[in-house]
Amino acid sequence: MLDRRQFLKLGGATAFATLFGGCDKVQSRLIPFVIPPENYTLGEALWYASVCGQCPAGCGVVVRVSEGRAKKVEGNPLHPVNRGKLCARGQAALQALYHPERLSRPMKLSGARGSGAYTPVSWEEALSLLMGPLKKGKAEAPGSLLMVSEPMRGHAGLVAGRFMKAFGSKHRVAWDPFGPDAMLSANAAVYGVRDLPEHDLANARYLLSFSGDFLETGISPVHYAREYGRMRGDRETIRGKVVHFGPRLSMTATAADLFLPCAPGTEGFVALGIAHVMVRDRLTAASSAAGRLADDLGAYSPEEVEKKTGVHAHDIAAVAEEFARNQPGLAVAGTGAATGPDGAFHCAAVALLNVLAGNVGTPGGVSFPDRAQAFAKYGAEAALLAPSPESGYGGMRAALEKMRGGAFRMAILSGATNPAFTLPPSLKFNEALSKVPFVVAFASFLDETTSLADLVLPVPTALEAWGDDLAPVGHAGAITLCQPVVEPLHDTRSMPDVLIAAAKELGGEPAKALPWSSFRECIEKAYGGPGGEMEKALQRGGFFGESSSSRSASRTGSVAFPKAAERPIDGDPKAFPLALHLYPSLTLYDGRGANLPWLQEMPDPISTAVWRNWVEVNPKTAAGLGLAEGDGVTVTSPSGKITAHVAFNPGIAPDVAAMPLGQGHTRYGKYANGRGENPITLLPAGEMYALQATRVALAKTKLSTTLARTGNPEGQWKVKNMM
Amino acid sequence: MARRPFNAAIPLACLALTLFLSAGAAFAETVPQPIAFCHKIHVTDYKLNCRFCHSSTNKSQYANLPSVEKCMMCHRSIATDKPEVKKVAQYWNGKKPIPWNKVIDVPNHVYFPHKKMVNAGIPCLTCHPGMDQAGTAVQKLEFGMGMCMECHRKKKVTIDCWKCHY
Amino acid sequence: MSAEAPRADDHHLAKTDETAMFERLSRSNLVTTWKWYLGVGVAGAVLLWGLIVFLYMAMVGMGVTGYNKPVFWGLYEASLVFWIGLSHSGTLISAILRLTHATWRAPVLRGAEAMTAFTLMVGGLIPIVHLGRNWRVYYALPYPSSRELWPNMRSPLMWDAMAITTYLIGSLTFLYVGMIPDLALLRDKSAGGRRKFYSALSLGFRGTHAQWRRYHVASTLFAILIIPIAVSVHSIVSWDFAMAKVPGWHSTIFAPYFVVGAIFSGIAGVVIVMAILRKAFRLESVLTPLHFDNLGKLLCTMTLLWGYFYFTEFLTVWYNRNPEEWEVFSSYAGPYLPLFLTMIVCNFVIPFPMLCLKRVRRSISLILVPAISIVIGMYAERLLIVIPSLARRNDPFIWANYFPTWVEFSVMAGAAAMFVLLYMLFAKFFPIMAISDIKERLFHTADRTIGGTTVESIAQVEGEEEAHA
Amino acid sequence: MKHTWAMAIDLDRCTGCGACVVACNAENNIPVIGEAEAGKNRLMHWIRVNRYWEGEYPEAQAVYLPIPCMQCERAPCELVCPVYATYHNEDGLNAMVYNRCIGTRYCANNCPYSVRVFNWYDYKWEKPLDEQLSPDLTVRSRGVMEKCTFCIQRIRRAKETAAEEGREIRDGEVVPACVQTCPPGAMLFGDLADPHSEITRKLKDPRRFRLMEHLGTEPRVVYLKRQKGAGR
Repeated sequence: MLDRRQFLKLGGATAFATLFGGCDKVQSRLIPFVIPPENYTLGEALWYASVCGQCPAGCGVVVRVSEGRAKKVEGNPLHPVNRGKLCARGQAALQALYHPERLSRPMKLSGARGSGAYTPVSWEEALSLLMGPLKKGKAEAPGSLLMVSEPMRGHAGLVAGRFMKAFGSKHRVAWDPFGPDAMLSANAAVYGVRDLPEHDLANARYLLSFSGDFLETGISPVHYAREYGRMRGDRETIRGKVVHFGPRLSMTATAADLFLPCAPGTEGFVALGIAHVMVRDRLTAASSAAGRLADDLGAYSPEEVEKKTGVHAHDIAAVAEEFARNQPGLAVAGTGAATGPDGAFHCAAVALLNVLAGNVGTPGGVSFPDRAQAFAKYGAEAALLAPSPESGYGGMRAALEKMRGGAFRMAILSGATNPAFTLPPSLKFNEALSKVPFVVAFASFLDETTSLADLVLPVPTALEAWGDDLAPVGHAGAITLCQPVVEPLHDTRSMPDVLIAAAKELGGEPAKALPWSSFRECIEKAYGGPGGEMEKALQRGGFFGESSSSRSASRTGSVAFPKAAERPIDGDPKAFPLALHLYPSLTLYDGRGANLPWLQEMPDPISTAVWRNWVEVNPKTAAGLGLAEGDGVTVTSPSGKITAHVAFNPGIAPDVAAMPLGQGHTRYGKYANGRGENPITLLPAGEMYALQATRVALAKTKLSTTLARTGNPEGQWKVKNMM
Repeated sequence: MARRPFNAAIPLACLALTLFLSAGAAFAETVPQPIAFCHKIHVTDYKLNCRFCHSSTNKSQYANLPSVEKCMMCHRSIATDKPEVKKVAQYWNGKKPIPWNKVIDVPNHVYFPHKKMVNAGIPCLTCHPGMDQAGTAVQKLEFGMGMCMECHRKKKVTIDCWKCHY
Repeated sequence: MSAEAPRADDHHLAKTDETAMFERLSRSNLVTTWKWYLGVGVAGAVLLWGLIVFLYMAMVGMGVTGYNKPVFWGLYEASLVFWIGLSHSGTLISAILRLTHATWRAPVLRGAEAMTAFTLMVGGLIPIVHLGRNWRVYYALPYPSSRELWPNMRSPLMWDAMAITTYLIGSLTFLYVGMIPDLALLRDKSAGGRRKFYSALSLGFRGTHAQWRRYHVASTLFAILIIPIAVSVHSIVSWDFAMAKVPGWHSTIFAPYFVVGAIFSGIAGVVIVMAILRKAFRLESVLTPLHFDNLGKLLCTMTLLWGYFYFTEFLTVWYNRNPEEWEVFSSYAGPYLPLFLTMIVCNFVIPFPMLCLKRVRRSISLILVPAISIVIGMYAERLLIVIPSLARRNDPFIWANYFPTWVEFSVMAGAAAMFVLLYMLFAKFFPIMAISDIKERLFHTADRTIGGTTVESIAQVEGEEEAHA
Repeated sequence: MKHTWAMAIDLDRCTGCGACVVACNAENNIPVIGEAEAGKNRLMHWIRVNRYWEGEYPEAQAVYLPIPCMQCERAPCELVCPVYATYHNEDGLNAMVYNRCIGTRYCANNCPYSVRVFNWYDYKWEKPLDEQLSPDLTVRSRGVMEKCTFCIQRIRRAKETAAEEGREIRDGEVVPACVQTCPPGAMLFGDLADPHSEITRKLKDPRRFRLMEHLGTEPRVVYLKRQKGAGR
């Protein structure tokens, strides 16, 4: 890796753009430098460390840069979260960087709001357009400023948080559709810590997964996939066993040794059934907790649980015994369990198993290290740098209510979480936003949300900007540093940079709160400036010292027994016979990856479909409905109706229809638009952001599109021919 | 230099063209350059080593062109009155790169590491004959694969296709 | 076309005078009808269209075809086998007939040999058509270059190229040598530019005793040589497939099976061409039901032989149930059922019973039914050999089916048009009937009375071999 | 020194996540073909992850099988190329020389693993996505075959570096993009000629098997069987 000083010098090498840009036909010009960068050799690639910005997991990356162009992203081998590994989405970060539809200049609305008609303006004009309402708002009604962003971590969060506070508005919503709200409240109830746990898969001998998605789209898929690999094969004599319960044979489920399908929304009952057997047969390590829970668990005998969940009683008993005898073992709940109306119950019931098995704070178990201690010096403001990874759904609903009431004069939108796409349409985000007189969006792309703005300010991607990050799990307080690995492609400015500039112009409180000239200066001040430790850290990709103390769960002794609310999901089972199971797409995540061709063209591991979404049903269910693979269907819920193609999943419960999220864009560029319809439209606007909240009916229909799949419908059953 | 997709070619014309080219007719023309640089003066008269200007030839797969800064290292004081040197100074003062026209092209499907050749002690003039007597850059040899093969065989270097084509 | 047998007088050419006979046999060269122009025009237009589409494909990419992964070969390659198969009509038939002294062969010879040459030309172009980079086809030529790169002689495609080239040269020579006396005849009967043209081609043949002697030696020699070439060509074409690690292709029976199939389709092709020639150039007196009867008998034998080979191939796979091969054969009952049924019905179910009947064999319009059906059936067979094996490759996950697009159809229609065009031009400018052979035979032919009926003798008269000269 | 490059894929670790596919896309200038072409079974990926189904509900299971080029020791593809565009190189890899290829597609037919892909068109990279194209390897034109090369450009670089430093290539110094990124660490790459390399050790595992062993192709990609847990 190149030392940073040399890299900074590269900053001025604009000649590169002419030299190596746009090689179309035979290159006929050779344009050398005016002044060559120090120690730079033409044709020799350089590696720079940064952070992968494609999902909130916060993996460290190194980027191979050749002739001033990023060529390849790889996992940073030194980074504790991913140790050199990277998932498909991370690999595709380059396509986000070099995307043809990236916003290259500030744009102001030139037609009706939402029409998508914009005219490019200069940054000066854009900033003056921004400052006008900002100044007026600050003077007249500081509380009328709303900021909707994705969760911002590190100093970007500090800048945004301080800006809002100094401005005088407390309306800051951080929206993340897959924020593990249910898990956080369950952890608070069971472990006494409202935080995400570290699951030590690598040292576990047994893993119970309840609709787990830790290998695909969970909190930190690369971290856990690596841990999973170690659990399977890194120990000489031990191979960890995985048992998966859930309504759908997901990618994580296929990795399990034993997949036991359960009825949708019953994962917690299975967990309680296992707990029942453990307590009944005195298989628990935590006997005091077991004693207290014995009464409550009485109602969850395997036989009772079988009635509810469809998992055979003897399976539950057998798994319970295996789990108890193969310690350390882990029980984890995934998005599928957590995002039902009863998510908190499911998560708590699952967490209970860890407590009963005595696996809290032990190797191969669950622990809660104090990851944010690196930011402890900020005191109360540390929460701005290391925010709790909540979805912010409550805040969003409250904000929407206020918007409709006309409480906001101005809204700042930022981030890739795209609320206009990821919120159920019944919440009427678009309509509410139309009540806000001035909307400014910081974005790399126009999407369903940013195209509702009056002013769109282009931001650099994670590979072009300065910053720092604190990953949610997978490390003990490691801070990742980001640097521009390439010269920014377009005339972009990061949101913290713009906020700092705006604060300066506003003067007074905001200017004092953000005392830097640029975000880069903010980062440099925070980490000791250029030279010294920060320079080394930039080369390594961050501060990865194992300095953090483990903060174990505080309250495992008085575990509250989780109570199922047993809220029924939307829809009459007669009219809507199938429970809808929505899950984050492996490739497109919450939909942000849908404009990246590599991800669109990567076959899904279950359906093997590309470029379009589908509805997964059991072949038997499909036969009953007269559906063949690839057929078009209408998917109708009480809240909406969409069409999709059928894909079979022989391991999905017969009363479930599953759909991946992420497709169905309408304003996200040509690679994303028109690739099926958004299944979010089927969801009701509930108290919680629940993905498993409705029932649907399928009916055959004719579609003009076809579903491209790599697996031959007949041949995919013939593994015997191959192995 | 970044590799690019092959050009679309009309099949039959291509056949004719290949025959035409293998007849060895169409090259060695002088390419016009923004500055009438003279290799002869630098190399033959002043005995400058090629690598003094083309400094990455032993370190990289590419032989780089000197930066304007490199030219000015000497031409701040030497021959400043010459009209062509004045042009260099103009570029330097304007902090603009000199837009040289390309003379030698290695096709997209060839990996040709200069450093391997230079470090193996192959004189530059083996492949670039007459450069020491030339004005602006000339290419007097046609870079056909046969030329590579001849030398590789003679020197008993690998002739594995995948050494250069992948 | 009349189903009735021509009257006995008509086909006794010996009874007509020589000029009349010449005019009758050379009608194609002497009279140019508007139908001929129309035919050439239509064939030329289709060929032009095929060429345009081919150029389009070459410039845009093979993606415009229906090819995919794993079906990298399809209609083009099946057509290649089909056309090369058709080529076994002429040379082989005429050589065998020549060697076995089947005297009835004379009127069939030239037409069949010409068919060989032109189907080979068409078939030989298809390997170039199907290349991804047609403009680099010269890489496959063994020419010395400074790069010192040579073609790979281990590749069946190279064997194929050599075999087809050899066969083409051989059959062209065979055709030409056989034509020399007739060209001389045409030279003698024509004037002006045509005369110059024919005299150059006839190589000074004047019909001396020595010339006839050499002519006979040469044609017998060629007849002997061309047979192993013909057998080897289709064996090698079959090895393009049989040498591959593709279930359904990799079969020891392929070489003889392909040769039999080739002769089978070749004879059927000859029947069709003969019927057309007979009608178009009013050769009823030369091409008699007798010829069709004989060809029909050959065809009938080949039907049985083909059926036997197919049965044997199927039987071993069916009995063995090697899963990979069985997947291929199972697909005959799946997406390739129409093709399979076409093949079985057209190659066996229709032709065999029909060809067993003398009435059918002797009726020119009726014998066309099995002949045409066999050509269709053999095309289906070629497609069935090439496509399902690829569509059901070893890895079932990537199975995919194939259907040609308009591009393949257009280019192959162009290929067919090229054959028609070449044939029509040949018939116009060259003796399509082996006049001297026919004449030679006529001297040997006499009506013989056996019992109460008079029949034409086709036996050779001993000791008269060179009397004609 | 002669190398015997080989790859091990541990099916017990593979989760089917497809990171290898996209990593390969990025490393090897693999074109994106779009939905219509994908529907015609023409994906250009050099490594694919087969997903087979087994069993019926509730016992249904998926089996993942990542398939790169097997780099067969006795490669069927090499024999049939009429112009030596694909051949066995000095390291025992199946080299594919694009500029020699004339596009008979015979090699693809003869590959029992169907890992070869064909450039049906001149695929285009919309600007500025072409900035990402790696300068280390050719961008293929229409009409030529291509396939996984075990990231030959990385092997070349490592050899060059090792030669410049006057040493042998170290174990683990070369990894293809797929192996490098594989999140669960299911893939391993190394030199079988080195008796101490990790892959030599790993391939002593009794779980090893190769695909379609009966065809006698002797693949250089070795799989390790999925282990079954106690199960029911």
